Amino acid sequence: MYSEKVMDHFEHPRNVGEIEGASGVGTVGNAKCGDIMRIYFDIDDNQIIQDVKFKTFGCGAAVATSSMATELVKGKSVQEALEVTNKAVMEALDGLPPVKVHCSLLAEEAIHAALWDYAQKNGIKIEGLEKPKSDIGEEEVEEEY
Amino acid sequence: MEKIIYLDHAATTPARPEVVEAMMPYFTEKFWNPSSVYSPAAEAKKAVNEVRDRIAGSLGTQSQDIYFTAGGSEADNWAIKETAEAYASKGKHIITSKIEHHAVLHTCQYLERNGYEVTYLDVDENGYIKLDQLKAAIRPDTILITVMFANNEIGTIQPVKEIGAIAKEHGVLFHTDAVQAYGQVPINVDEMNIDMLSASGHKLNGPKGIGFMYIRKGLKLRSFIHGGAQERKRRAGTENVTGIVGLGKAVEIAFETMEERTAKEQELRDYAVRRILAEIPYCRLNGGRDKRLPNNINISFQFIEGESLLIMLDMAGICASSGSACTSGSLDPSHVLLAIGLPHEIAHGSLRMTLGEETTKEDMDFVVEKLKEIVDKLRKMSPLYEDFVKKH
Amino acid sequence: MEKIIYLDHAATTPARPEVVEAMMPYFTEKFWNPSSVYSPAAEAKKAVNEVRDRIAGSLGTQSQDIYFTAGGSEADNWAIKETAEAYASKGKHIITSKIEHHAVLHTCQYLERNGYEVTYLDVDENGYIKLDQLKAAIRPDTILITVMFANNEIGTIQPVKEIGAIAKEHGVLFHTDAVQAYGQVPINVDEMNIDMLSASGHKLNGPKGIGFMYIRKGLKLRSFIHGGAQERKRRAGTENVTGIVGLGKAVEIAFETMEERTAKEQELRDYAVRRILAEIPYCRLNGGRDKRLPNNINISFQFIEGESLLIMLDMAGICASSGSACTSGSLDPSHVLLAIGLPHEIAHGSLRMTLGEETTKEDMDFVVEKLKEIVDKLRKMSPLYEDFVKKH
Ligand SMILES: Cc1ncc(COP(=O)(O)O)c(C=O)c1O
Ligand SMILES: Cc1ncc(COP(=O)(O)O)c(C=O)c1O
Ligand code: FES
Ligand code: FES
Repeated sequence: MYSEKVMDHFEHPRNVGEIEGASGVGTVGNAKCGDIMRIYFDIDDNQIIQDVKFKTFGCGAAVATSSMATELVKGKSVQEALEVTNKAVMEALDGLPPVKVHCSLLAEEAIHAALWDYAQKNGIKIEGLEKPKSDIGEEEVEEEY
Repeated sequence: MEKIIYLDHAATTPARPEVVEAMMPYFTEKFWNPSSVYSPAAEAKKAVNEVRDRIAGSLGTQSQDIYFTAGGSEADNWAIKETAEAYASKGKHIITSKIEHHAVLHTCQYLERNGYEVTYLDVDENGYIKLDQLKAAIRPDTILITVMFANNEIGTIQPVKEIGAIAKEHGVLFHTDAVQAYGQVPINVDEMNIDMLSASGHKLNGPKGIGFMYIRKGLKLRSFIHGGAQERKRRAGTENVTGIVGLGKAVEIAFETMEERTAKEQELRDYAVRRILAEIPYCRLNGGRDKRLPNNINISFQFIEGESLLIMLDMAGICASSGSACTSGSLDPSHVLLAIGLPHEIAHGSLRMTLGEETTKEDMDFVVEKLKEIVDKLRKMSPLYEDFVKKH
Repeated sequence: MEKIIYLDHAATTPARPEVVEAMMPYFTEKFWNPSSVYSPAAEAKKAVNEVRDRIAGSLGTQSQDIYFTAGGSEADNWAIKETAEAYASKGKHIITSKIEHHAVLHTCQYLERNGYEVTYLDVDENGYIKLDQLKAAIRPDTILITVMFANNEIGTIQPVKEIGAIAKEHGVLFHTDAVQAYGQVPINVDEMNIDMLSASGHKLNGPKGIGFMYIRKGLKLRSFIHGGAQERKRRAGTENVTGIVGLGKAVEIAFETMEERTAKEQELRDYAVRRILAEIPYCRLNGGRDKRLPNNINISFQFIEGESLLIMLDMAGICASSGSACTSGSLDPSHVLLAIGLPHEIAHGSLRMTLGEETTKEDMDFVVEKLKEIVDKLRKMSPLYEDFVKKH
């Protein structure tokens, strides 16, 4: 069902854990399946993401996308992190099965939520970042007969 | 590949070698159409009817009440849709439970779209329906009660005899989906007042694509699949002779070995459950305690999600499931676990392991050890567990 | 026992050894439920989808349009009943022919009891429907044309491409029961504008209990068997993996060998027909002349009755039939033979012989000799023949 990359990130997830006194923390839930992801950022004064950790209660795809997303944002600027879309994460994982596309949104939204938290705490505005919803859903229509 | 421990016998079972052996001659030599008039074909017909006799015997009824189908789903659809049609003049109300298999639930929903009314009985925290609620639900226009014999996810065995008695007393027909129960627990359709019963071959080490329905003599039920005059004009289609012969062998062995086999499974089941509950914190056993399928384990592990658990078990060579196989791929948590009152996120983190006769104590010890590791690993990455630990 | 000459391949065929061999691993080793999430199950799923690809390829369409069923009857019921339901808001009129298999006819009659109107097209003396009559029968409320590809009794192959064109032109769906034609003659669902097509494994040296339906993409057709999410949510029930794999092997071989095999059958068929018509008086060939199944012989012998003929052939080790196997046991003469205009008593005295690839010229010579003896013997005891002889 899953690509080798997905299985690798699932079996050996990178950056699992917490950051004490993180610069930003975001937790989002997926309305579609009830799964939850939390992301922690340690961001320095130059707005560079020095460290990132995550925790996920979710399926294989959720775990793997979380792991991959943290790798993609680590060492990046806040602005660059914002560009890490669910599509980019999926591509980096060699794709996901169609029913699992929504899982990748969890990571994208969690990044946004953590960045928002960081921006709020520091009273700054990040260009292009909107207040994230706590529950994400999506309009993907499944084939039904 | 390393050894595989298969703990998903409720999804499907391997056909026994004896079953395959019994089928073999009917593929290539005795391939006859049982309805043909020339004499060799009589052998195929005889083989089919011997299986019919055997199944009838296993249920305490006559051969003429057994009709072969392509499986459990077809039998469920047939029983429910054709009862609805045949008895529509009496009424259009059907009673079922909230924890039925989708073959029953989706068929009931189909009937609802077509002018029927369906009452979905609640179940208690162990999955038993409440007989009082059943009695109260019966109306003058109730034509059918369809309640499964044993649940495929949590193993709960319903008080079928009591349900049958209530149905009989009120003059309502009683169908039971016995796909999980047949061959695992003794069933007598007369003593239990069962009017229709569905079963499927591949759940009892028989072949896939074959099942049967018991229909009590005298019921007005007509065909669901129309066409040729097979199965006493009630189920059209060239008889699946090989499938039927395989089913017959599987039934023979399942009933011969039932007592010993299920006693062993039950012991292993209880042993594994005891170890898991004792050695892994924050988990609960789902399903019936005393009246439960001998091979069914269903446990919820708090703070972790089912699919991740299954994949990690798979990596360790362990095949298990979190709901019924035919809904895997669906994102909703099991309707059965929600019906017994589990919150959404706990229902999500549950594991079904269904044992088979080849399962050993060593297998279960290995599984418990792996489970401990995996649950620990998954909890360490669970935000829910983090919150829980911080709060306590 | 002496050698048996099997000339009833339209009733059923032996599974090829290669078919059985292909199935074997899926009974006991790769017995997995294809819907399960653990990795070994992917093998079962892959096997199922490879067969889907192969069948789609054989019809010139995509895999996603192929749905596995338990056989031809289920596919026919599904196509007709669910088209009726899905398109009821457009209309409740269906067009079929008088010579359909009972799986189609009885399903149409069922719909007639449920508020639908059905036009049964006549056929000419060779069994072809009349395209003019078809066009004239189409009404604004016509939702479905269901005409079989090739007839199981008399072998007549309908002008399917022309029917498809007419259906398309009038915006009516077209279903064809290709149970006898699939694997015998080339079929392309796009070129022929076929919207739905039924087929059955055991007619092409595959296993019994498995078949498929092609459903053109975009049709609103829902499930006939409700339940689990198998077959893209359109046909519930644990996949009959062994049956599907066997069907796949049978399809592979049937299409590889089609040209050579059917050329040989056709030659033998024509040879036997020529001999019978030349050497036995008062008999006629029924069914299409040019467009005819390569393996079908159907001949009426005046003054004699079919069952007696079959029994005597059986005594000589020859398996043949007088109508479709699934109506044997019925005392009515074949509706197909009546529809092509045969009088009752002649329809009664007809013989169907359907050849297979293993049939030899020696077999057919033997059969013709036996037929001559038997027909002679039966006529000698026939009062009809006595009257006839006296009159002439
Ligand atoms: C033309 C035709 N349609 C449908 C069927 C039914 O197929 P099955 O017996 O596989 O259900 C048959 C054969 O029995 C047939 O010859
Ligand atoms: C309780 C129950 N009913 C019905 C079915 C459907 O049986 P089948 O898949 O053989 O059609 C199953 C298994 O899938 C089941 O567990
Ligand atoms: S199913 Fe919920 S995140 Fe994948
Ligand atoms: S005399 Fe026997 S069927 Fe007519």
